[in-house]
Amino acid sequence: MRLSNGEAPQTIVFIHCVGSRDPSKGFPYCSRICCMATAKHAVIARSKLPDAEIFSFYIDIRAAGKGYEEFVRRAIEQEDIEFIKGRPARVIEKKGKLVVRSEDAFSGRPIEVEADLVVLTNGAQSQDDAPELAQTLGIGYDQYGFFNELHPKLRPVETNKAGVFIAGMCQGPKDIPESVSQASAAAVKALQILSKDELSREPQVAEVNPFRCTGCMDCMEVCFYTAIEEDEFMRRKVAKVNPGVCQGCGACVAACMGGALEMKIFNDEQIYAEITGLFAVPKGTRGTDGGEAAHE
Amino acid sequence: MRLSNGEAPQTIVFIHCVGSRDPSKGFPYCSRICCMATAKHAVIARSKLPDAEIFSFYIDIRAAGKGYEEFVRRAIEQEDIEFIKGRPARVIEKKGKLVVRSEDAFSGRPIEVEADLVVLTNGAQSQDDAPELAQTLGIGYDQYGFFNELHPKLRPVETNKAGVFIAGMCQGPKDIPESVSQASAAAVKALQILSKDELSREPQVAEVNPFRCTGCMDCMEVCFYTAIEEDEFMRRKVAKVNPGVCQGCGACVAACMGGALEMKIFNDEQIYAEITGLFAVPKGTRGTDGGEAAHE
Amino acid sequence: MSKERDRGYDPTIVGLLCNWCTYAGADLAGTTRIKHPQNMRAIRIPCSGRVSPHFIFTSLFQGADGVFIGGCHPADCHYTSGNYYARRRFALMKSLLDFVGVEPDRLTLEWVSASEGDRFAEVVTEFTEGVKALGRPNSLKRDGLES
Amino acid sequence: MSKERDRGYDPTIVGLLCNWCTYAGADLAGTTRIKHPQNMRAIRIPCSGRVSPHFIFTSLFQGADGVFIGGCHPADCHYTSGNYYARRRFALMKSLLDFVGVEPDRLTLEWVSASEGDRFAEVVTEFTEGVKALGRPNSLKRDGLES
Repeated sequence: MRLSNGEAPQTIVFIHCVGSRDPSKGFPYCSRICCMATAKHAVIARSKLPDAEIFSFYIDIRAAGKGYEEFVRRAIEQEDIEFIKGRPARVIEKKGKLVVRSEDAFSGRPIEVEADLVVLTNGAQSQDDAPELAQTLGIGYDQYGFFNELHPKLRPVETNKAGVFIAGMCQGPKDIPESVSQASAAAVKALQILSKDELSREPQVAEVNPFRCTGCMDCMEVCFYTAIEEDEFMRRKVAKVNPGVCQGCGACVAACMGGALEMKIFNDEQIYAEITGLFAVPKGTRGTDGGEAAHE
Repeated sequence: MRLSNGEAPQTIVFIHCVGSRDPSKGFPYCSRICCMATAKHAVIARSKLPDAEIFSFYIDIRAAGKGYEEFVRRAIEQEDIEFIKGRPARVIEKKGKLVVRSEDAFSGRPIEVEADLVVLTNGAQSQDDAPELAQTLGIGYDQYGFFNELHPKLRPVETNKAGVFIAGMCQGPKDIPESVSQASAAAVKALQILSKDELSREPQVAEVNPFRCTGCMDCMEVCFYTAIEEDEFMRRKVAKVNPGVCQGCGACVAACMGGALEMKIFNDEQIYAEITGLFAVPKGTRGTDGGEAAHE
Repeated sequence: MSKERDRGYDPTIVGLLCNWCTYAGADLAGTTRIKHPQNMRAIRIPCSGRVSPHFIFTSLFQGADGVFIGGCHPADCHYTSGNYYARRRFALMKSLLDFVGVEPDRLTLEWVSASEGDRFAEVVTEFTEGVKALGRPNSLKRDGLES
Repeated sequence: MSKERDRGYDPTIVGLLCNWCTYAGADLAGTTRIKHPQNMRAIRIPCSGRVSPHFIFTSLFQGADGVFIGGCHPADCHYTSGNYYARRRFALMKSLLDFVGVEPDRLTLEWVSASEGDRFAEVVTEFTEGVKALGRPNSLKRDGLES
């Protein structure tokens, strides 16, 4: 906790959300972990420098984990860290001091702090080469380079590629307990595959009839799971489904113009039978709001 | 979205942090999920009632998950939900309306909204019988009835009792993606035990020498893991360690006045040898800051 | 359409409902007893992206007065992008129906999540009313294109 | 203590360091090259709660000038409560040392987390300076209590 000049700082300013929650900078997302990290650093600074003035400029105090709210309250009430709601407009060097200019959102008035040390709480970003890795693995990623989970609520550690799992910050900013939970969760998902001698799948997968396939590969285009690859059949290019990767959505079946693809459940024949069956039901047993009027 | 009188509300007020972040009410903790739940409800209300005025009184907007910040921003900017920083002091019924009185923290001025519908965002609480369940299982819980994880960062789904795991809200307020991750994490922890024919343990566990044990059970007092139970040996009460539950901390060994307890790793003999060994090292090889001065 | 011809008209609608959202939303509408017309017959499909144009034509050939496709909200698709394919095909099908002389409004695509029982009832009611207003179809079946 | 007797006094300190925090903190101090006196010899223990009074006496009997116990910060104990037991025993040991004629300041208990390499250096420096200031011990060993 020393400045470059070797003196202990008497006034310390922490600035939250530098490069996060800022659409104008291209980083609209919240970096999630910084509020608590800053609070911790401020409390540590206090323990080293009992007489320093310590400020923390924030937009919202996001202390939403177990014991987090209590920690921030202690920082404010017992450790005398002054939290100021405001987003500093600029920091200017003046006579060896760093002048932090902001608005105090509560009073609406400008506020200026002459600091010896300014700590910028940078937003978390994905690795620069994250998209490259994602493309290599064939998994989805968002415009910020964070990998996509299969479902935001129900499949937090799976990806659109069966057998590839994600945990921690690569998916988006998150704290240690969450990352550890996700790591264990990813482990169990991997175990589900590895613990068996044979990979057992829901039978709901697509299958190519190579006699019918024209090799147009339209199916490959629509497969989000990259479960379809090129194959050769009787010296012709045909599509082939990897049943270990296929998730059984049926997009390829609907996309196939030649009727060469079929699903093992929800197949065309089954669905045609259901549709036809609807109109074969005797009148009067079809339970409508009004009366049953024949119109065939 | 109808009031009891059957009319569509024209003014809706959401109030955050009702019974949370409020030490005076005995609930100092943040309920974590309500900011986003409220934002979602407000957006749904907007889709039903395009012309309604919708307010949301908050302390901090805690939108710290993936896509959460973006969602709240959309609610404010596109869905015209008015977020007001302030904690309403009271809600009064007046001529069929609910008058919400608060302070607008930004202006410092009092604000009054005549609402047709007031939605209280209640803080999440543990189940009433959670302590009872925790006592039955022998796991820790906090003053709010939330179960204790073994380590807040590194062991988020384990408890102090080997073989008992926790996931989701029973540990503290958390959202669906976190709960799902924890559930999978708990599954893998359980699998670690169940996937083996024999329970294999780190050898670092305590062991009682029943000949020496006086049955004072001081060791049981200090065992956080409830790994020590009463046993009988030669018609005397003695302590017994369950090696499947013992975590190897050694607290019991240090507490045993009679030297009846020993650890299988880090045992007394090993540690004495280490201490003695320190003083058997030839002088000059001990690498100190200053010169090596003999003082034995 | 003559009023005479449409008297007592009670259309039959084929519902092709995504297993993960609309089908569950229909269930919820039922369990929470939200009223809606009962003209639709639900057929469960894995994803709105599974809906082949053939299903729509088969339904109309068989005598359906309308076809309702229910999928997950944008970005919520269980299979990530099936609903986008459905949306693209839906637009094409609308033109195609128009081309073959079937009112495009006899086909709809709606996003209904598993928790939106009320929304399910709402969109089904709306579509049913719409089909009723169109009256008896100049249907593919009646015109002898198939049977 | 006479200055003569304490000339060139370079005390030996036994460090009983919790595996999960202080021991790792000592590692970190090393890898990040934070300077501190090298008088302390580290012995890894599973938890500060494992420290039996015997370890302290054995160290002093063997000729240690000080005993340093390093544990996890309150509430951070890997074993949840071992550091609290250590703290309680530490208070008792202080009195006991005083009773048997050893300066209580030759024993310390410090909380150092695995990430606090700088803090490790700081508290070790402070303790080493303190022991140096006490001078050569009227030690248990020299008084012939053991050897």
